[in-house]
Amino acid sequence: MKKECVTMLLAGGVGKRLGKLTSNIAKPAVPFGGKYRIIDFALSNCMQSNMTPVGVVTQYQAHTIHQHIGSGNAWGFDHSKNKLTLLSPFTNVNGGEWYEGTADAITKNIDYIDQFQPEYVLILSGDHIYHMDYNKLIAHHKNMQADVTISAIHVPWEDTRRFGIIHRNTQFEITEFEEKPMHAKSNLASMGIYVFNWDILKEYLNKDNENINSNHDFGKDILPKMLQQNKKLYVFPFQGYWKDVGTIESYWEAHMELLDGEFTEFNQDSHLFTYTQNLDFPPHQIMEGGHVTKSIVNDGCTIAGIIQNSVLFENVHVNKYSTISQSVIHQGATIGRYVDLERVIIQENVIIPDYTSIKVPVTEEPLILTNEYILAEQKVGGLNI
Amino acid sequence: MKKECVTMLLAGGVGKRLGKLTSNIAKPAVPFGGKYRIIDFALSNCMQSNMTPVGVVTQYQAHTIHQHIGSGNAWGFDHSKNKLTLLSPFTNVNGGEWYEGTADAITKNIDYIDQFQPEYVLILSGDHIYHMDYNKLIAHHKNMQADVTISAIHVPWEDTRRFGIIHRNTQFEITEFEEKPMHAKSNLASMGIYVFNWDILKEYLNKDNENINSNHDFGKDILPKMLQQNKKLYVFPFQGYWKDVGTIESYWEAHMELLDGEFTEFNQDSHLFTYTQNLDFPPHQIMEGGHVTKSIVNDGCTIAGIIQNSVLFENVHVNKYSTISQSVIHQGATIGRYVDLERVIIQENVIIPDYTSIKVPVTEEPLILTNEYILAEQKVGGLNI
Amino acid sequence: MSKVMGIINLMTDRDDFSSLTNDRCVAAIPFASNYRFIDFTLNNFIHSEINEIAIFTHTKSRSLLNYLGSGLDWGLNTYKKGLYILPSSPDIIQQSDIDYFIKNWDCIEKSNAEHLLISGSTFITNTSYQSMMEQHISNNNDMTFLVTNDTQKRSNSISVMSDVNGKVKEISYHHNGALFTGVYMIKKECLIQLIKKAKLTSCKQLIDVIITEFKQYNTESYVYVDEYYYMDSSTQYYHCSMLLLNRNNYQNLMKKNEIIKSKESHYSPTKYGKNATVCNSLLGSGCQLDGSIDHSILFQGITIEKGATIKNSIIFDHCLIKSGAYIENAIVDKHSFISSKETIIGSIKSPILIAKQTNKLSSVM
Amino acid sequence: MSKVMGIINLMTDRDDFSSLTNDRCVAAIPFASNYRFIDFTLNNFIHSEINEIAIFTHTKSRSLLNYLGSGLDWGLNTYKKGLYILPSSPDIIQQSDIDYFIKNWDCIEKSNAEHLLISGSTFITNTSYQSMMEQHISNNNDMTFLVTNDTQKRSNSISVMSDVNGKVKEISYHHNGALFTGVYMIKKECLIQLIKKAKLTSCKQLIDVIITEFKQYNTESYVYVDEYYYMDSSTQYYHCSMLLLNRNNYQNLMKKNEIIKSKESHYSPTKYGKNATVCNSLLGSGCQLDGSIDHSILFQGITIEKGATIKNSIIFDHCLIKSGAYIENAIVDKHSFISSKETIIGSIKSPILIAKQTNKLSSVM
Repeated sequence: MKKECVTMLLAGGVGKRLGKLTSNIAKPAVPFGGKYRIIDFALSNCMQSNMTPVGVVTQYQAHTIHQHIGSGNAWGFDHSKNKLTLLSPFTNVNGGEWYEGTADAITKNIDYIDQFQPEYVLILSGDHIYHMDYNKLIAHHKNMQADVTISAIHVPWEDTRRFGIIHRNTQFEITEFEEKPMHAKSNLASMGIYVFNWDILKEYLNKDNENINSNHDFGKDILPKMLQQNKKLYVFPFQGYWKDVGTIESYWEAHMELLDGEFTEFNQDSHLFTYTQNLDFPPHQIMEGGHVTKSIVNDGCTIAGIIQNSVLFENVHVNKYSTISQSVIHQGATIGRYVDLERVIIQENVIIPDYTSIKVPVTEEPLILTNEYILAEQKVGGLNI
Repeated sequence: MKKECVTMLLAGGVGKRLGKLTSNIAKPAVPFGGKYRIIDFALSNCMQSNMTPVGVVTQYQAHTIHQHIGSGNAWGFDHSKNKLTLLSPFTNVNGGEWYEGTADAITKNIDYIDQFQPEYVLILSGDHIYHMDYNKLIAHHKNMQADVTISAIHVPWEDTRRFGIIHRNTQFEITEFEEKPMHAKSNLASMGIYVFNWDILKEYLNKDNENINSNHDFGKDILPKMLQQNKKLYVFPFQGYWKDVGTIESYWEAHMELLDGEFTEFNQDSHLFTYTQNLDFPPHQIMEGGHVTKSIVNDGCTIAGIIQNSVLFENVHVNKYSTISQSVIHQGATIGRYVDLERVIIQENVIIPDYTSIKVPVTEEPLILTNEYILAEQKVGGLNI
Repeated sequence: MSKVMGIINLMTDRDDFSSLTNDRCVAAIPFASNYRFIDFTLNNFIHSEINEIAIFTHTKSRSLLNYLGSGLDWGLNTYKKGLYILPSSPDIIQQSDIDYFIKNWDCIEKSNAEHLLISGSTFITNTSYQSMMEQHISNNNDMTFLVTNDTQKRSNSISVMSDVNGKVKEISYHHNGALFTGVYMIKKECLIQLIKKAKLTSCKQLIDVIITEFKQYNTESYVYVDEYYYMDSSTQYYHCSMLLLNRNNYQNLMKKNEIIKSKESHYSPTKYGKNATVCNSLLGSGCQLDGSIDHSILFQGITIEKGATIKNSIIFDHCLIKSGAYIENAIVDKHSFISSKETIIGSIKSPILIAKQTNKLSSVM
Repeated sequence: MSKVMGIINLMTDRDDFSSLTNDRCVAAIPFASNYRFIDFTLNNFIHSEINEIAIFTHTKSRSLLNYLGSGLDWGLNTYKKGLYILPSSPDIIQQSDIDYFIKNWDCIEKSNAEHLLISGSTFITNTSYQSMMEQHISNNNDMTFLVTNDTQKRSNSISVMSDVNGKVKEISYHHNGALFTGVYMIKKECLIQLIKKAKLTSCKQLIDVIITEFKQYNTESYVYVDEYYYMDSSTQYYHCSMLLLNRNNYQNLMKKNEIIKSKESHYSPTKYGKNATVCNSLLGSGCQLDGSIDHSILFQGITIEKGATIKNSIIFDHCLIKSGAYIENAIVDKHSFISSKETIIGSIKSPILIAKQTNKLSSVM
């Protein structure tokens, strides 16, 4: 069954800098926006762009992603066969081998891609918050007659050191890469979204696979080598919201941006929605004493306290005389009475005892509250920070 | 979410003795019976026994099983969340680790099982052809107040050396194991189907995990150790058809038994069906010159030749003046004219040229015909064996 | 336990719901922010481990059919059983549920259930009928009626009088016994006999045959003691909805151990704006709220602009309430647009109904 | 290309199918071992990349509704669009598809499609309508009719005469032009105007309004040249079915590049016994065949015992034909049991119809 384009969604990220948020789940499975998980954005984009088949490449805590994707129903993947396949690292005849880098994750799945005999391969990351119709990217790739097209966005200059930076000429042609430069000369950052001509990519992957000095990474190895060998690398300039929630700070910040309306899960321009697994929680209830402003509240919540600038996932219970501000509260958490929280992220099912007061100053990284943390703090004499 | 019993379906088998049948697919994904794959039998039993949640543990060529299971729709797994989870080996925080044995495959998924806080864990293999209502097994386990219950069946004495052999007293209590004995003293074989009390199993798994001399295997390590330490091991005597299709000979034989009516995909007694992914092939057609006796034919086939004692999967085309006898023909194969085949297994999409004659004598193992084989044989001068 | 098949008989739902049922049947009326009436009947059947359910859809069924789909969202689309939609057909005698049974008997016949659990859609609660089913089967009853000790007089309601052992003595339209909830169990064999008898008379409704014949059978009542809502008019609908704003009532209906499955929706979570003041309210997902909302029930995908006021009201899906609008004691049906100049004030006894957007073809023309 | 919505209008299906439609509508008639009529219409729409489809289900729809479910098996249950079931309702004027359009206009209105592709279920072929859709849109047509150059006279069929450029000159019930297939495209705007005009007259059928009004519009025909089957009676049904046994016809309908999706079934593959002699036949899955079958079409889950003979016949799902039975030139409907003593012989011109098992309640009583 021949397909023009195969999409490979890389969802194996460890997300080390997300600290306790990823202590037992993969980064793409981290909850986001009161209802979603990070990977939902890329998955929803795929289905709504009709980018099938999709191979979802998992590795670190793969089962957390497999459980979330489940039947694939939620994204409409069950219409017919082979629209979505979960590709954990599998043993070849000689035994098990893990993916060593982003490029290696594709190399080890060459057979999967080859069965569709595609012209193009679209490489995505499951780590980003954005809406995108990938058809526009592929149309651009065809127009430019490119070998590779990289989707890129202008980032604030101070963030350039976190990204792969691209230099281009006026014809969208890429002239230079800088990988996480200390002093960037451009603020056009790679979004980690690539379209390759499959025959060319396969050739480079096979060569790279034999190179023992390679990191087997697209940004560090494959793309610089292609540029060096005069392949046609082009930029696709993306317009819109895009966020790499790579740190606790940026994870928290992305939620505040959601409240500011910089991004909505429904993209008005392109009519792209975000889909996810639905849970059967009842409607939420605001009770006597409850007051909610500039916040997001999901099903199953019962609120008798004050909520400001915060995001509440499903089934969160906030009792009377408590105030939550600039915080993100994951599913099933319970907040006692006379609690005062600011700039915190509360993990699933955590119970915050009465009279807890934790206000994290703006100069510090938002604090992740886990049950272990609450227990430890209680032992040393109370929860007033 | 507490569950009384969690089912773990081991589907990581390499199936070495199946030769080319498993050269690029996992043993549980090998086609069987004109429509199914071997794992369908265990999966169908699970759903019809309401044994959820099911964790399917994959390893060797895991993607072939993941693709087959797909959304899980075909077995009704999509009714609600977390009914079925694919558990490929995942990295823990320290990096990737492969399953080293059947017991290790469970040890590495202790977290998955623990989330359901089960009383019992049912361990199944995805390698066997049978119908079974697991509720009867679990009821027996409860009745006997066992720590472990092993489902067992009487096998022909000449086959005992392929199995784990069990000795029991009149109270169903297990008194001794023999692992693949050369001269068995009993013909009661373990079917590789176990019910454990989860707290006890977990204790043994953790101990076994630290034992560097262990194979981390249920049959070799865990069960003998439990017997030695006087745990209560019981037998559940299974009545009915059960087949471990571990070799090419037994794979072929199981198909002949299907034609003899020893097993049907629909079990009249227990009303258990076998479900699988459905493919949209049109009805099959028997044309002028076609003649089919004691055979199984699936959708999409067009038949103008003579078929006897054979199993044809979907979309097989048999041309005029050809005879197929005692053979198994996988999906999409095309048989030319004046072909004469006996005791062969034809792989997917293989084209058998006109005038081919291959008759494997009963004294030899049935022959697997692949495209490579056909090409090689043609080069050395014809296909008349 | 013997197998039981569920029948949801929408023909028996009494409809005095005014414009709420202009475009939908009673079973499809939205309730409690996330649900439709039929969700409660379906979930109670599922909690009772009945997974073979037939629905007599009767009239105005389009919205209901699209809501139910194949029953997937309720876990009812298994291969060997599940949800059977029995649509109305021009050849069914109007208003005769007996004819409905006869015309669809093959569907009931092919089930191997010995008993049927029959219910309408207007008895709203969150329960399992298993203990009633056990009583019915262990007492070898022909019929068992679910009744409540409701003392309020209701027009047209059917009451059941029983002796101390639960044996039914009288069933009638006069209010001198326990209120019949519309939920009952019946032996399939007994149902066949009643239908045969109906054919000899001019009875069109099964309940009327039961009223004349029940004494020939072993008939008991089973008293339901939990909270419930029973509605047959828009006034009662408004009243019952408002009762849900009491926290105990809410928690009783939304019990944690009995999840109420409903059609999957794909709304984002509800967003509150800077100016939102929301109190004592029940709210669905997908809303954008920046106005003042007090003691109200909001469904899904609703926008309430800054400066709009909603009080003691029920707002259905996808309404847009503009800045400055004032709504009190009202039920606003789906897709309504309330402009900034509008003031809608009803009374608690008789709330104003704003009907669903009328069919657009007439407006196009 | 502009967006197109599909309408399957079952009210226009002419029904002279005798007992084949006792219990089902025309669209639900089984055809070609694995399918129902409606599969072909649905698949042709899907091949044309139309994935927003509304069905006017009209009468006897139970079997059809249960077959279609939520449209999942045809890939039509997406969130924003998919399959809309528009059931019949007691308040729709009998036999007026115009009233059906009016009562369900909101469903058509909310689609952002500019054009509608309308079809019945009796034009059976395996194709994509994309080139007709391109002609319709690029020529800025108001209506485009799919016609065939069928020369056979059919009663009640509508014919279309066009000039050399495809411009329609006449549409009528007289057979003096190309046969109208029941498939046509129409601008939504044009449909609104026609319905408005119908309201001023007493026309109940859209096609009758079109016949009187088409000259006011830019109306073309599009000639379909591939193989097709067009049926409105049981005799034609038998004839068309038998044509499928010709290998070219079979391969033309079952084209490899246009897969025909149908409802997922879960039958095991068909098993042939020692005594089976089967020739020139088309066979579904799940059968157990041990008899003699010649030039016949068998559906799914059928048992033919040793010594039974089936010749020039069509056997529907789940029939059991006992040893010794003889069936020739017959159509045997679902779930029939033919005992060993029975001999059923019809003629090719007028095959015998064995009706589906009759409703059991009457037999129980």
